Amino acid sequence: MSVLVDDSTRVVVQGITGDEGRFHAEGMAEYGTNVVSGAVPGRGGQEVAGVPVYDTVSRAAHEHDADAAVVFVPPAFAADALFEALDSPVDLVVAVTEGVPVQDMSLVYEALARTDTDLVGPNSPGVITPGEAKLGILPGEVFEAGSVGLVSRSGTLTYQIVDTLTERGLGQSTAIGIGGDPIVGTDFVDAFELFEADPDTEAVVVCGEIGGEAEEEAAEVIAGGMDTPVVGFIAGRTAPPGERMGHAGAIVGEAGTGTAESKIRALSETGVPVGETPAEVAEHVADLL
Amino acid sequence: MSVLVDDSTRVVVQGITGDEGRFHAEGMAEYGTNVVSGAVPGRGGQEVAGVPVYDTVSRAAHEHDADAAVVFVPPAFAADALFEALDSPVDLVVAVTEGVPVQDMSLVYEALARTDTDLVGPNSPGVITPGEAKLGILPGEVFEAGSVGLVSRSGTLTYQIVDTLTERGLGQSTAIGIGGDPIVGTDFVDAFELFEADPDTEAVVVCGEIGGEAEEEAAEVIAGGMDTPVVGFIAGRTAPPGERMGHAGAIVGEAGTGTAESKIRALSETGVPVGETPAEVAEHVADLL
Amino acid sequence: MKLHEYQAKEVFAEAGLPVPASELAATVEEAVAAGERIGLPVAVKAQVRVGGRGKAGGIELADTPEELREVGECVLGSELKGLHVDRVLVEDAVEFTNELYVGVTMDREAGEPVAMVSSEGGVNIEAVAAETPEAIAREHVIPSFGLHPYQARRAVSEAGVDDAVADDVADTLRTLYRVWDDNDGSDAEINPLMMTEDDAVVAADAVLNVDDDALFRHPGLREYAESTAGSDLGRKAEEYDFDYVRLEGNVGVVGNGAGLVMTTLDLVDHLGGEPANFLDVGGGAKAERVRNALDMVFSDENVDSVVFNVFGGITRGDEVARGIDTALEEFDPLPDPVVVRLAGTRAAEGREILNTDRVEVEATLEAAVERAVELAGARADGGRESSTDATTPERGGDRR
Amino acid sequence: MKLHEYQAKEVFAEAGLPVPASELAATVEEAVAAGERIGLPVAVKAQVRVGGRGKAGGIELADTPEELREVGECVLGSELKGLHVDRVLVEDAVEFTNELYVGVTMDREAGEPVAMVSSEGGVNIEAVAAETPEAIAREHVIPSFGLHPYQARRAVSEAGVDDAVADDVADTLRTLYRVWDDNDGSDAEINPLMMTEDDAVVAADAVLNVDDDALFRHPGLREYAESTAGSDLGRKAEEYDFDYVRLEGNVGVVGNGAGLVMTTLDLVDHLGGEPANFLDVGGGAKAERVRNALDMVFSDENVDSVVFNVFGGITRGDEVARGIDTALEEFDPLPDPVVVRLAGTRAAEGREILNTDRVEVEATLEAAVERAVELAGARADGGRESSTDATTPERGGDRR
Repeated sequence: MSVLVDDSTRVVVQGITGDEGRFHAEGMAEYGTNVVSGAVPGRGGQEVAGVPVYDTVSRAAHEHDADAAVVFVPPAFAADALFEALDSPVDLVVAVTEGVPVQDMSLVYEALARTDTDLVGPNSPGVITPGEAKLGILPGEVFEAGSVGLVSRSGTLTYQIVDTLTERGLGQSTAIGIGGDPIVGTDFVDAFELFEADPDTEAVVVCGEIGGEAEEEAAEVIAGGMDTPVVGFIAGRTAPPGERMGHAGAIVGEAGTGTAESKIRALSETGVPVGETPAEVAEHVADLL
Repeated sequence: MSVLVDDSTRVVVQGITGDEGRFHAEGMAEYGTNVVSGAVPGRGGQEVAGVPVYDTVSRAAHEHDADAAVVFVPPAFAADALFEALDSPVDLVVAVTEGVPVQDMSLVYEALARTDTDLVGPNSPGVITPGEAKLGILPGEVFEAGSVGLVSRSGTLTYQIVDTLTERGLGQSTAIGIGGDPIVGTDFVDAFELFEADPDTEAVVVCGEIGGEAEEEAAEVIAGGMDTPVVGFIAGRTAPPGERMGHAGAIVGEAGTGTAESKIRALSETGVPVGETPAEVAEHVADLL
Repeated sequence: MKLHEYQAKEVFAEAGLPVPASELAATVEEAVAAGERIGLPVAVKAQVRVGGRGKAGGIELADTPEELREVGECVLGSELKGLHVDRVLVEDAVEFTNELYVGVTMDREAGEPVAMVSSEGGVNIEAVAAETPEAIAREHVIPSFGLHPYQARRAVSEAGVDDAVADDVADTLRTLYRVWDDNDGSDAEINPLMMTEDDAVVAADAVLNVDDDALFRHPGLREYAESTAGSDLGRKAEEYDFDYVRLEGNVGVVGNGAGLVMTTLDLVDHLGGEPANFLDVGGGAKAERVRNALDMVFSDENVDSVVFNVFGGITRGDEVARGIDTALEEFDPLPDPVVVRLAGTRAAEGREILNTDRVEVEATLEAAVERAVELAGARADGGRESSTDATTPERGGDRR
Repeated sequence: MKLHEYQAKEVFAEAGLPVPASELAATVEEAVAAGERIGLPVAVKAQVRVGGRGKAGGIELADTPEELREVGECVLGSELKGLHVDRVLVEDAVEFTNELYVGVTMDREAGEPVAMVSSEGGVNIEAVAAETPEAIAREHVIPSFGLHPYQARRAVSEAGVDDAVADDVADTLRTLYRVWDDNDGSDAEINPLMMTEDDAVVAADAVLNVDDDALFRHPGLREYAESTAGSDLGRKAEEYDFDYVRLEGNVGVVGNGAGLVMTTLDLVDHLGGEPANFLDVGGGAKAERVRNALDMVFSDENVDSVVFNVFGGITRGDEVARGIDTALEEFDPLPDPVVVRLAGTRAAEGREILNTDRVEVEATLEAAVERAVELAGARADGGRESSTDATTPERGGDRR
């Protein structure tokens, strides 16, 4: 088992005619994902990466019984693409686009609350269930099937940690890159719920970073009673206040909010071991299993 | 028993410092309604109709444990007053204001879906549970406590029908004037649900008029299985297409939609007797009880 | 409020919608001059606010100045569906390859706006709507968000609009939505939206109906309203601020509250009469308003009797009675017999005040309507009512 | 992006917010002339984008022309919290009876904007927020609806704002919300919003921070951005379009992906070193971008060694290696020793391409960071690295 995606997931790629969209549609298909169609306004009728393209997501999903969409639409048009995906037959949307304006995302987040659709991202590296399906840009070769669920605000850091896990023989059930933006759809808490309900996930790695309070909220959920054991990692201990560290969401407030210390403390207080390095994370996970 | 309001209902009057607001606040109190406070921007600290006035509905409701609001705010400011009421501790809002722009109401209707608050109106004569409480401008003296629930799109027509009922000894449990506008909060279907759940309501009179499809939807609910017997009345058999008959919502479409015939047919087909005159309505009710 | 085509096109053009070159003309000379400036061929379009002008002969093409003069003479001053044509719009006659439809209206049941596109526009859109509703693509709009760009594109795609103009039609729909939204529209339509040979789109017609209740925040549109009352009675109703609809019968009806007045009309019909009008004095009417209401119905030459039905809630019976008495003093003899029924708040006081020598009073709605129908029938048959002399004046020579 | 006070005030004034008369001055003469035009007394305010200017001596009052000259000479050209003051805003010094606070920001946890009012504005608003948060009235906003009028009124009422200015403060908050919304603000603040003796309100300060990711749709604001890079390195990062933050250590860090770069910094610290910078080359970086990244860190005189850490996903190890080799050709000798770690997509190919005579390669993140820290430590101690000669050039005389 796994969460969110598996080998039955049928995927529409939004923005498939762009360089990135085409490249990763091919990469997903190579990994074994059921990429079934593409959606790009005004490009209906074309064929890209071996699948037909439609003008609208609704049509692209409807004609191919798709249940998920991956969004590679440029930032200026990303919000409209997300509204469209949320108003289509798919029930999972993975938004890879980086640089979506925060006020746009605030509106998308409002629309999200009106639907039963799950949104992962934006600025997400994707979601992968090793050996079954990947939706996004994750490098499939570092992942290996197993029982560790992973949820992360970062892309390459995820690869780093997964690589460390895989080298120690600790395969993954599903890895979810929730994205590094201030406002994202699926958050740590949502991911915990999914992993907690998944019998094949035996431990969860939560990979956080400075900015916001998502990790503190995650700690509350753990404290509230979560059966699956959790290991933490927090990036940005050395980040100065007031500076945006790459991710739009990775910023320590001038008033000292959103620090790594606060997040590490919150997790540690619930008994969650927090690794100082990726290697320590893998050790903690190995100890738990 | 009764629905929506009773002698425990505690009422904030929005717009209490206006002529209409003050007059009807007094009228409601005279009828025995618990009018506990008023709310008018910039008028906090005054006292009107024997109750204190606050700047905000939240404060007016909070300070006096109010659970209902009645709105007498002029049309240009009515939507904001309704948004405010929906975002306050009250769980029933009765909007008497006539002439609220339809697009404003469309936004209010959207906001309504996000709350658990009930909205009656706008352009409602009010809600009355005879002998207990009235919220609105209904003339209390024509009503008498009893077991007939009444729901109507019209004000004075309600009085006419209630008068006819009362003269035949058929008292009312609660009468709900849902308002004559194209978009209203509580509709026939909502009212049916309330009356169906009320053990003291033994029959329901639904008093419709031309325009829209609310009566046809009501007929569907009745056909779907409603235990309480229903009697119908439809005003506007003689209305020509394309003309607004007083109420903003009372208009037969140029293409022949929203006619009295369609509504009468829909009700009759479910077995609901439809009176051609108010007197006939009373007769039908008497037959049922 | 319905705007004239030329008014709607002014609003549309302002918003950037593609409308053809056109000029308004009140005389044949103006029409000919306009045609010269615009360039022939032109369409000459009667500016009356009624649907189906084309079929009724209200839209004519002119290829030459002579034809333009002929057509202008024919259309200007004519009657179209009972309305006098005093102005025409002279408009560039666009050659087209296809006729589309775009529209925005309020779906009152859903409480949401709905935007529509069809590739089968033209005069038969009503037939399309009735017979093949799936040929009209619909998008419901969340009001606070407005029409999303993807929705406009999706509607255009689902409607099967030609790829060559798909983007333009989507843009047109988005702009039309904005116009509808910004102007508190009840309906906004472009039918036909013409697709031209060079793959452009042009709004050949324009419909914009505006919510009367929202006119207070659109002073520009109010000016349109003030210039468009249809008849003397319409102007009078506007002046008195009454909800008034003229009908075809001879029993004048006045009452308080839309539902009650409609019910009174229905009862007139039910009891064998024909109502002459709908007139709602509204809630809380004072004496002067009551007097004005009687003035309105008396001004209608078709009226043979009047039923005045008030059920007091906020309206007080004594105020109504005072208003009626004021009218009785002013109109002596009364142009038409009046039957009054007062119930509800202060009805008893009202009945005491009323000058029952000059109006009849009935206790119930049914009795009042029955009596009014009887009186109207008698007068329409040329008979005389003898019971209350004062209520049955000689019918003047000015009455037809 | 943080706007300067004078820029924010331009935007605020355009939107109709009440800002005092003011002029920007780059010289003392300009400041004196501005003071004459505005009328004394005036405030002279250093235009540096940092909080707490008042306490740091960046805001001075002048009652006379002589004082104005003195203050201008004192403030212009000074250093404020490490920033050079090259312009001052000369502003009408408003007399006030009370200092309020209004602000709008994004509550990222709620995903919704929040509008705030306090009657305890002034320099200590942060203390108020920390110690008596209830003294700041907050209204969460549904984004698609925007700030409702009742919400502005309610916030003002709950904040206990003086009745005499309640309407004006509510209007100010609504306008501030609109400014925030229209300009893709991340934060907008007026602190203090001064209440004057004649019961008006005036925005004595102005904060407007804008979402960098939304600048593409605000060409006007972008112009502000282009004129405000803080340092040579900042300008270079802007030019190269890098996410770059300069820190205080001597180990230069380059990597791909924000989380991985942060982790690399943390690891430098964890292993006893001090990171000199955050530099994310981003996803899918091509050779030129890699070369530019090395140019960036080499340009920082504080850097003593560089760790280059890439975990390929969309970024390909061979491309990175090619970029490094390009830089190796250009920078000979290398200004600082470079330790490379390549993993993920095409890492093996990359490692083959790399000129390992001139850069060190480590297999793991930990080993790479450890080595870079070691190298930096050695150089900072004035020592020499002997293992790979080419990576340890003489430190030039231009380095301090």
